[in-house]
Amino acid sequence: MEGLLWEIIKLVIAGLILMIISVLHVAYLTYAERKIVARMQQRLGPNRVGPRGLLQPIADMLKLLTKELIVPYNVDKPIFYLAPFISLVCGATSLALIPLWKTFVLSNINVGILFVLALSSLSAYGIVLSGWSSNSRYAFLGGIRSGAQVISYEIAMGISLLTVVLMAGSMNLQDIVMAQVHSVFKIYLIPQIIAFFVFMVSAVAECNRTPFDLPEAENELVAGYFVEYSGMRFALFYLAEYFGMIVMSALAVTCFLGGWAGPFEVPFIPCFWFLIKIYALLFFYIWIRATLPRYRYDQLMDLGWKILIPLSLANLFVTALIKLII
Amino acid sequence: MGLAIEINKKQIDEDSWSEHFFINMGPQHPSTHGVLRIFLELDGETIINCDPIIGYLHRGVEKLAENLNYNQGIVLSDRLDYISSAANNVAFALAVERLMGLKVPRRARLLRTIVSEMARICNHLLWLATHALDIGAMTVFLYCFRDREWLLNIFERICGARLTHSYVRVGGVRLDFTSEIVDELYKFTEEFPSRILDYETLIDVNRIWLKRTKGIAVVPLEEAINLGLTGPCLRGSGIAYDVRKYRPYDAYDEVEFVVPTGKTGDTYDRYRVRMEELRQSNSIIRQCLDKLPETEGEPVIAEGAPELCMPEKMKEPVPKPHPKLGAIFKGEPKKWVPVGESFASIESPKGELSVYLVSDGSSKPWRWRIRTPSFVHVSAIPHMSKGHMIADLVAIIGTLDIVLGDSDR
Amino acid sequence: MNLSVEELQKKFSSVIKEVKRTDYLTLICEREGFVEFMEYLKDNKGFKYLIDLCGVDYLNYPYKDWDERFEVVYHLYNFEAKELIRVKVRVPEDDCWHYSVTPLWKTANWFERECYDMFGIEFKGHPDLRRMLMPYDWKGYPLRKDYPLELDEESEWEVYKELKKRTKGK
Amino acid sequence: MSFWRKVLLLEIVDGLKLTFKKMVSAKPVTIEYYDKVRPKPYSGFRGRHALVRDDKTGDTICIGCLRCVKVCPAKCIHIETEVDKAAKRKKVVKYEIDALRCIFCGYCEEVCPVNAIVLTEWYEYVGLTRDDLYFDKEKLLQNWDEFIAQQDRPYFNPFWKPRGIPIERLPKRKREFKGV
Repeated sequence: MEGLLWEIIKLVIAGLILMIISVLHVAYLTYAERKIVARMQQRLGPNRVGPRGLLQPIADMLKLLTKELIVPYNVDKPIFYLAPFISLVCGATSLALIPLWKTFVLSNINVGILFVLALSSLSAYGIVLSGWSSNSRYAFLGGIRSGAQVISYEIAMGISLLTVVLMAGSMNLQDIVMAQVHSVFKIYLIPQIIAFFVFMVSAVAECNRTPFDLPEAENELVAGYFVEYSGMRFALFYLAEYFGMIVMSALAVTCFLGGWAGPFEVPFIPCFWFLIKIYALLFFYIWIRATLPRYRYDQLMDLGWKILIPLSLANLFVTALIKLII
Repeated sequence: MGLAIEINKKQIDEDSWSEHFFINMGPQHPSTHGVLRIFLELDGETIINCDPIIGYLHRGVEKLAENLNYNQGIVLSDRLDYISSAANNVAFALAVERLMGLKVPRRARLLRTIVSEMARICNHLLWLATHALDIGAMTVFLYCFRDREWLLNIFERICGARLTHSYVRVGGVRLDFTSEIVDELYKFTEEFPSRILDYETLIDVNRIWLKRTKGIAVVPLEEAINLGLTGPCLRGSGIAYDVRKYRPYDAYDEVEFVVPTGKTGDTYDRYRVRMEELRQSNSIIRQCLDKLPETEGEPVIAEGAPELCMPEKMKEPVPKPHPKLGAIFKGEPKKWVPVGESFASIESPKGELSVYLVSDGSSKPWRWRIRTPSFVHVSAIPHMSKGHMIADLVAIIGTLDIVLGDSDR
Repeated sequence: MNLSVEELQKKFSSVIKEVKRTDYLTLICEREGFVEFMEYLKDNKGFKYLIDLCGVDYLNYPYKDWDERFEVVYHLYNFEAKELIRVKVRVPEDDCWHYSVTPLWKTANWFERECYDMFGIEFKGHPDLRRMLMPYDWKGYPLRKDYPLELDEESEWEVYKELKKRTKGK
Repeated sequence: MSFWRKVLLLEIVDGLKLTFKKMVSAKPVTIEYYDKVRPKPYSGFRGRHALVRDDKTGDTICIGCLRCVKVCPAKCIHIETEVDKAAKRKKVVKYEIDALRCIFCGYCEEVCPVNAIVLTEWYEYVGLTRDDLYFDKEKLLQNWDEFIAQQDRPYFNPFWKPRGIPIERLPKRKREFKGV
């Protein structure tokens, strides 16, 4: 009984720490994005609030918290209220499964990858429902686009992760990291470069980021599914998107880049390599946002069904074949 | 509110709730480039029908111009296509000059050419910026604005305003250039071609850009002529019709330049035509600058050009035969311009901008008709967008390069 | 000049009323048979491009030597010969209509709509003749010379009047 | 070649390279207006209106010829004059400019025969009410004082005597004008 209580307290504390750290990360990810994109476009970016604009995310948060929550007249109220939460919760829960360190993983379950995939597809419900319940034509189109997009990219992503599972022989994320450490190349990126490519592209599509940001394409659908949201509920969607980015890059790091393992151990800073890798991937997300134009809805589907899925299937087949021979 | 009722009524009337989807794009929408409203009938995301509705920016310029005199009219022409107001000024001034038979000094003609080409670069940069942003390339937008800012600064030096220049006046221009402006322009023309490369690296061969622009809104040549498309939109379909070559005005007969054309008439071709025009404009400015020293010291306004102040009731003494005194001088209303009509068109950055003037001899035009390229281009949207998707509609609006101030007048 | 005016006059003697040479060749035509004449110009004479179509109101024009109040002015262009001509049709006030050339040029569609909107000249055969720049329920035709520059309060636009009433109440 | 370009996404890599290069090396072009940079407009910028104050009399040098009223396309200038019987000349009693109507074309300063009105290079002006931007004569003279305090004397506005306009087209006072 003592032991169980202690376990629960430990879990809650660890969860809290993880939550605070990840929320801070999300906050400063928005800052980093604005700053980096600004520099790439020869602008300055936020520089008014605090030194070099470092307090900008906090100011934004305060502003969004204090803003009026506008509920349009004809919306489907329960669903309208619920949708941002679905989006955020499903986006953020996956973090609990990511092994940040040898000993630090909130819930080390054996179906880790499946669970992460399930949650990330569930978070599309938030978008679809918000699009539907807003009772706005633009939001509706955004919701439909999102549904189609998530469905088609989920498959490619799942298949590319399947190759990793095949190589590691486990669905437990911790085990996958260990298997990578013991493998020949130390990371799965080198043998599974195609799977990594497919995974990254579909991860960008999953997070609705440029060049696949069709559901919220601001130049066509104004803001897509969250066009009717304001204040904190809008902020929740925003948070969900950035949580999604973090989760997807964490998953990529765990499955392809060797997780927390690095060439040497850095003393006093646990999960140093994990963070470095995750930052690099997040930078990549921001980088392509600053560079690429946006796909069209049907071209996006083409890319998903005609290129990524066959590519990942072929990759899976070859991997399985090699695995069989060796 | 009225609109929602309209839409709902249409749906109820047709009794086809499951069939088509009606959406109202604009008048407030990020990528309709102003207050254009497009009423769309969609099947999924495919456009079945579309009806552009304009008039939200109608200011009655033609009516106003009938109540202002010729020099004041130039100020109105600034506000038509506010992206390239220098070109509009030229069109209006040309029409009045042709009516009056003024001979504009060579220096003024060179200056006008420089200014209208600068306006063309400004306009194409803004077009590229917004077109790229509509398709999602955010960085090109800011690079274009960076360079446009430089040109606007030069404009500020030339005439003291950045957007509504009113630099041209009937019979010439208002101010001469200074040597600093010429130096700055030289610097710009040297630097600018390398800036174009920046934009082209980002989008020119990018596969997403190609997918979004190739084969979108294809207008065959015959149809383009029938639709009345002008400027780069017409040249993208494969005809080298350019007013600067076909009916030269100002100093365009002195400079050498190529009129770029496309082949298929899709969005990508129009994009290429405009990018090429940026380079050509750059070289035209360069050539004109080289010619400027030859005309050093010439006046910039024609002899006999009307004063800025054209009072309506001014009377001129006219000799009248008198039985006893031989002749007496009687005040007659002054004839500011000859009675008649004139037509002048220029190649404005967006297309052919033509002005049709009817005068009754007073200081005010009897009728000032402006045929603006944007107006014609907006009318072409329904023909070009049928069967495409919403995302393409945004690209089509971008590629037509419309400004609603220009089309609504 | 590849266009022989004499030939045209012979062929369309009933249509062409007057030929003037001002800055460009100007043909003043009759309403009847006008569309056939334009079609001939477009298909046989190469004037494929309709640059402009506009109306002009000549109410109380001091130098007028004709009766009709309105004029519809067409500017046509021939790419091959680099030739521009102006074609005019005079429309009387009490019989204020004209034939539409929209079947020939799609671009004429909006020009004619605008002309209708501004001068009240109706175009027969136009597929979709409704107001364009002014609101649907606007009264009067603004570019007519007898339309005042500033409206008095009574004749203002109904919607605007309503709006003013509503905002004043608050 | 083009096949490999296509497979390896080289054209996208080129774009990525460009943006990365800009991030590392290019300087931001943002002007940090107000606290760090206050850009000085070029000579001839058409900004806030002012009436030139005559240093001797302390009043405007406007002679009330109404040419600016006639040339103004926006009809935003209102002048009232009366004849000063003692000095036997016209006196300007009222000179008002509605800056909210003004379109800053600069025609008024160009036609003024004595260079009394000027669109100064002062661009930082706001009004909290409509009345703040309705400049009467006092306000216009005050605008001039504020403006000229920051300028080198003699001040000369290019629109007073436009470059390249033949001298015989200008009125007499403008021909000899050197600046104030």
